[in-house]
Amino acid sequence: MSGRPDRLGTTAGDLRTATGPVGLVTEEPVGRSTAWWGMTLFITTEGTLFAALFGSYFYLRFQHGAPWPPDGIAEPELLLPLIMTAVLVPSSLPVLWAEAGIRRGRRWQLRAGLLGTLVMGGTFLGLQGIEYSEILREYTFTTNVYGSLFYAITTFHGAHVTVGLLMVCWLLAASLHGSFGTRRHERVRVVGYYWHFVDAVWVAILFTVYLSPRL
Amino acid sequence: MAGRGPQIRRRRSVPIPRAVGCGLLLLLCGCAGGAPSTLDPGGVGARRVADFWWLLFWISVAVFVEVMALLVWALVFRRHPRRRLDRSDPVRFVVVAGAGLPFVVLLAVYGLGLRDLAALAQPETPPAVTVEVTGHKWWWEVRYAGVDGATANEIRIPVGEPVRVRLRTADVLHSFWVPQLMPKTDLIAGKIRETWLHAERPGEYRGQCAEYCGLQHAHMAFLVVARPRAEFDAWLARLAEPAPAPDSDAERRGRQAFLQSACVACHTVRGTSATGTVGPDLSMLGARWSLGAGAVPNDGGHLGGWIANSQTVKPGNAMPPQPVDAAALPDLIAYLESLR
Amino acid sequence: MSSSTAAERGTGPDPAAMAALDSHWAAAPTLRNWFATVDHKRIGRRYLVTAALFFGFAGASALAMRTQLAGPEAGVLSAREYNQLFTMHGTAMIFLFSTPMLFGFGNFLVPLMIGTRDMAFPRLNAFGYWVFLFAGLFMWASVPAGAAPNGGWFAYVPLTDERHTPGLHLDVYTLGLLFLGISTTAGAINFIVTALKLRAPGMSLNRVPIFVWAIVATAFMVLFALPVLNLDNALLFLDRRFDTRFFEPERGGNVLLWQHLFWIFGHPDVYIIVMPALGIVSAVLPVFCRRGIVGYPLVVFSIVAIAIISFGVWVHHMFATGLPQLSYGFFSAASTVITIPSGLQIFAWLATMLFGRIVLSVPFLFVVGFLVTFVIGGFTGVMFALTAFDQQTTDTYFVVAHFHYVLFGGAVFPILAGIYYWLPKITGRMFDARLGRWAFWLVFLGMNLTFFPMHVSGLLGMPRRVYTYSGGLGWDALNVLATVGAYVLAVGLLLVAIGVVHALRRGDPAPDDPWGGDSLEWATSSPPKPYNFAVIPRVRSLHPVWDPATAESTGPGADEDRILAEGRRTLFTSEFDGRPERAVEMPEETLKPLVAAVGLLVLFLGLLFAWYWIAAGSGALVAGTLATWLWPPHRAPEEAGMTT
Amino acid sequence: MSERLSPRAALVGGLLLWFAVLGGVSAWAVHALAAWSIDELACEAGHDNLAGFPLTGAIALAVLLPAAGAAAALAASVLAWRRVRPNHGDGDERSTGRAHLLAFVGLWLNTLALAMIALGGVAALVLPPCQR
Repeated sequence: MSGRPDRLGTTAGDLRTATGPVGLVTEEPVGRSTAWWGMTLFITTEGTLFAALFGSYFYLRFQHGAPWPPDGIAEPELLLPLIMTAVLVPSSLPVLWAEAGIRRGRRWQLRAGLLGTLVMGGTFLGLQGIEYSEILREYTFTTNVYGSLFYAITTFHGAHVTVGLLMVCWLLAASLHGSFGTRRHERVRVVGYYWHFVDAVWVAILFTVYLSPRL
Repeated sequence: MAGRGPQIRRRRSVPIPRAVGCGLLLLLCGCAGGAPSTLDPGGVGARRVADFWWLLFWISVAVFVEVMALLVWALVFRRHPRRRLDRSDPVRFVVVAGAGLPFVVLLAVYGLGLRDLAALAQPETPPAVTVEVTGHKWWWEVRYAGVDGATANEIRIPVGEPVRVRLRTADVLHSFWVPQLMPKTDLIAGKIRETWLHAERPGEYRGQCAEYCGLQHAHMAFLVVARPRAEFDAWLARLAEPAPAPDSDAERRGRQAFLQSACVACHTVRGTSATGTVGPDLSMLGARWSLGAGAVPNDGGHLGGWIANSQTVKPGNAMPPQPVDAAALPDLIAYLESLR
Repeated sequence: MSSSTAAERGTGPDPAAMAALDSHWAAAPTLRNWFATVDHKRIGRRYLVTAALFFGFAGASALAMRTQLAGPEAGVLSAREYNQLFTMHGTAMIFLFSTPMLFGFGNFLVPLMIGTRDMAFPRLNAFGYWVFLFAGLFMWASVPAGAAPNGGWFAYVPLTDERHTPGLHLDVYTLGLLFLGISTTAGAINFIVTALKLRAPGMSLNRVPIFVWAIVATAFMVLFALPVLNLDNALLFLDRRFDTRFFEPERGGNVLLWQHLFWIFGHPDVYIIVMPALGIVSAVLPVFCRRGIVGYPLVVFSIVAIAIISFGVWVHHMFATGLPQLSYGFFSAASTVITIPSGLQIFAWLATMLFGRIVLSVPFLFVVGFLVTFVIGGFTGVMFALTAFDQQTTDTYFVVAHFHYVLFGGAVFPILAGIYYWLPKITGRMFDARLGRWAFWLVFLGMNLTFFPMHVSGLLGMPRRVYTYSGGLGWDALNVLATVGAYVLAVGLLLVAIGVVHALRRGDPAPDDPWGGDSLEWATSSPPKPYNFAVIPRVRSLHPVWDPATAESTGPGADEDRILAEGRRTLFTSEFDGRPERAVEMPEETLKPLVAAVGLLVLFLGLLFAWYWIAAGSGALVAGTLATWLWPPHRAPEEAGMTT
Repeated sequence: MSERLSPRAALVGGLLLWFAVLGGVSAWAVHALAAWSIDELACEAGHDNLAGFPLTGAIALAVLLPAAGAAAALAASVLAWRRVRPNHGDGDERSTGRAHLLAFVGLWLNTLALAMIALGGVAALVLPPCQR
């Protein structure tokens, strides 16, 4: 971006202009499409929903008091969730790669990237199914408030992954139809945002549901 | 406390601003006979809030008059204005009148609010008596710590000293409120809440559930009866004793009918085989102020109607209609009324 | 400012361009197009009419309740009926009347005020309306079925759980509000994006009408508040239907969680209702004072401040639940301070009057009625910020009086002012001023007669939500007064409705700008053409219609890039400074929003009656509809940007 | 534009203005959420400390740190408000007008936020943390 040779000098200069009248009147953010704004705001409101859900988790936990998990339920196993993390979080990369591809007009790259995400997301859901089949033997969502929280949070996120995957499928179908190109790929971009959001929420779940009881 | 003397004097003669205030509110708060009025406090907590109210009220009146004066002035003189006001700065007016002055006033009332909040936290002296109140749909179970005995919808307290009230609910949320004694405390399912009452003068203070609790929320009143300490002690001793034995034949027959009926499954009469705990304890039923937590007065006629089919009196309450023989009903009423 | 027509202002490019605009924007008056329309003006009108209908239902419920309460121990309504009616009254007034009504104004006005041709997402807009309509009918249908919600509008657990309230009552509540939430969220996103991207060139943030600021701030509040309510309702539904334990203390759940979540939504919601109404006041009042609003930056600040601080005051609804007093202290502080921005607005309006030249027209009368009542509601509002006083008067008729002064005074009066003010623009007809004045006085007197005595009955210890009360407690006369007031109020509101119908049937044709307004909706015809503006204006000041430079910009010689007659197009501008970016194509009439909304209706009915397979099937239908709705149009590779 | 503006300076300038507008209220939001949740949850659990740290100390931090943040935002908004005057500039009055409005709004918002945090601090001084 700025001139390499005297990096320090430019930084100081940048800071001076940034805090000056010309810098302060910069429009930021600017030039985004309505689709970008629509998806950003939708993610904002969805993010608030998850924040309230996590807040409820901690409220119920601390109002409940020790021990947590209650009623002799063991602390959640970490191995499977960590594998799930390893599958889901990197699944943002193929979307990014796909988007980068279509920006250069490479439809094959778009399709391959989306397919990669589809496979990784599907694997994640499969792993979640395996996890459920194990945990359901120990407790269910009616056992106590901990069970309700565990299943509500993970299922709700799983539903988001499913919706995200449906969106990716839809993109894939549309990309086969031949609608995207260097100039027309807004849909790829915003679906990508949604997918990154779903990933980020999983990281928060990993902390809230799986790691925090061990703190 | 130092405030006690003046407080009592203030009650005897209603000061002029307060009387004007009452007039403005279209009521005679001193003489609104029988009203469980927050403005006719009989206890320390409610008095503090009532005093606070009058302060807030007069501040509001002052600001209201100011705003209305400006509004009316504008409506009268600014429809065909003769002169321009543009030389004065309207924005400065907005900042000073709309933010500056309110901020000062708000700071003051916020501070006073904190003071009252802290004052209501606990009584000045630790209470000697603890009442344990349990909210039910739709009545109040009343017990006293260390006393084996219970009553319902009626709380006796000694006058002139603070009393601790420990609150829990058996089902949904309720709110414990005696307007003349103390602000509300909600009864929270799964938790125990505490408040305190301090009646300054003997009397009966009406209280009512203030949190919507379902079908018969309207009929969930109770009475706080404040009596001198000796009288209270006697009553409390009486509470732990068995119910009085029947005096007359009618009462004896009534007791027989009672003990053979389904009543005993839900109600307790101390000293008899009736030990149900679903409904209110009836050991002192005859002395209570009402039936059905304020639904109807407690007299023979209403009692008969209540026993026969309380669902017509207070629809939805937990007591099913009782198939009592019409001939036996007067005896049953006589017996229950003798329980004092 | 004398009224003048669009023709005098020189609006209008050459006839060929006008014909092209007409052919691209005007939909043929067919039945299909009635259902398929995406025109923000028609959708806005529908919002207004539907919300008014629900207001009528909720008002009738209130009249029935006031009749029951006219005397002690009355038998007009049973406890069962009363509890359903007061719950539906509150729920409908909050969710099905206030917000949709104001969204209706927003829908009609925002694109006009910012000088564009439609909302950013016209089909989403149509979808939002249909969902609102269906959700409203979904909830109201429960009343004749005897299964209406009966837990109070804030539905506290555990009263509302399956054990204490079996039956469909609360399922209607939770599902109905979740269903409606889809509409409100969609509308909020639409408003924000519209206001950010579609403003006329030159309309930088410091030239945005206050009403638009208010709608956008409201929309932001919706985005942050509504998910919390949705979560709360979803958890309650799960508890009721699938035996989860969120609110069950015996299994580790917590009943206060419901209250926290509800009021994190609920308090901002009060401002979600009041804020756009205050925006109406800021639009109407200055016009009849013949000057711009005093302290525009201060009013903008007030709006932003309220939108944010309202999220930090929720615990003042829980002052009697026995939390630590220090927690109360924090929320008491914010609840006290939030008065300051409201006070600033009041004094900004007063100053506008004092430094202006007042024209006492019917809309202005309602604004005056608003000022008087809202100020009173503000005083009691401060009182409720103070914990000790709150604990004494919460859940009594004092709080009923308070929030009716805030919501009737703060929202209904401005709404009525808005109806009279924009009726000429919406319908193209003038109303009868004499009828309007009668309506005002009846509404004003009736409102105060109904709600003022409630302050007193509350102070005298009358709790709210009681279906009856004992005589001799000092409450009897006050209740008679309130009931009489309710009937007076009803007559006044009926006169408003008659006035609207009369204007539609017999009213004189309205000029384009009957009041000499300052915002852009007055710069086009009454009612506006489907494309709103033949030439998108170039804005040069805060009061574009009072500003000759803006008027000139729509005259002859307007740049072609603001006429955009080829295709159904409008202009994107930059988010904050309103620099022109590019022309965009707008969508045409489509039935897909309606199909998707019907699918959602079936989905929610399926959930309500536990027909889960039907719910799943209609869910698939909704997903399929959305997939075709958003399907990218087919483009040749070169057009899409494929070089290879 | 009279002054050359690198993309990075533009980004920093734009974001700085947003900090000047929303910094104070964000700090207040942190204060309200932290102070309330520490207080309610710790007291409900019957603790007077938070993992060994005294509760009053934790609450004091939840007052003082946000107060510092709000003060910084206030300083930024004053700076922006003084530097961006509608007639200050380079002919582009619509941007300066917009930025000036935002700085003004920020100035008031930050003041209000600071007042709320301070009043919360007063409450923390007056009331013991777990008194009901």
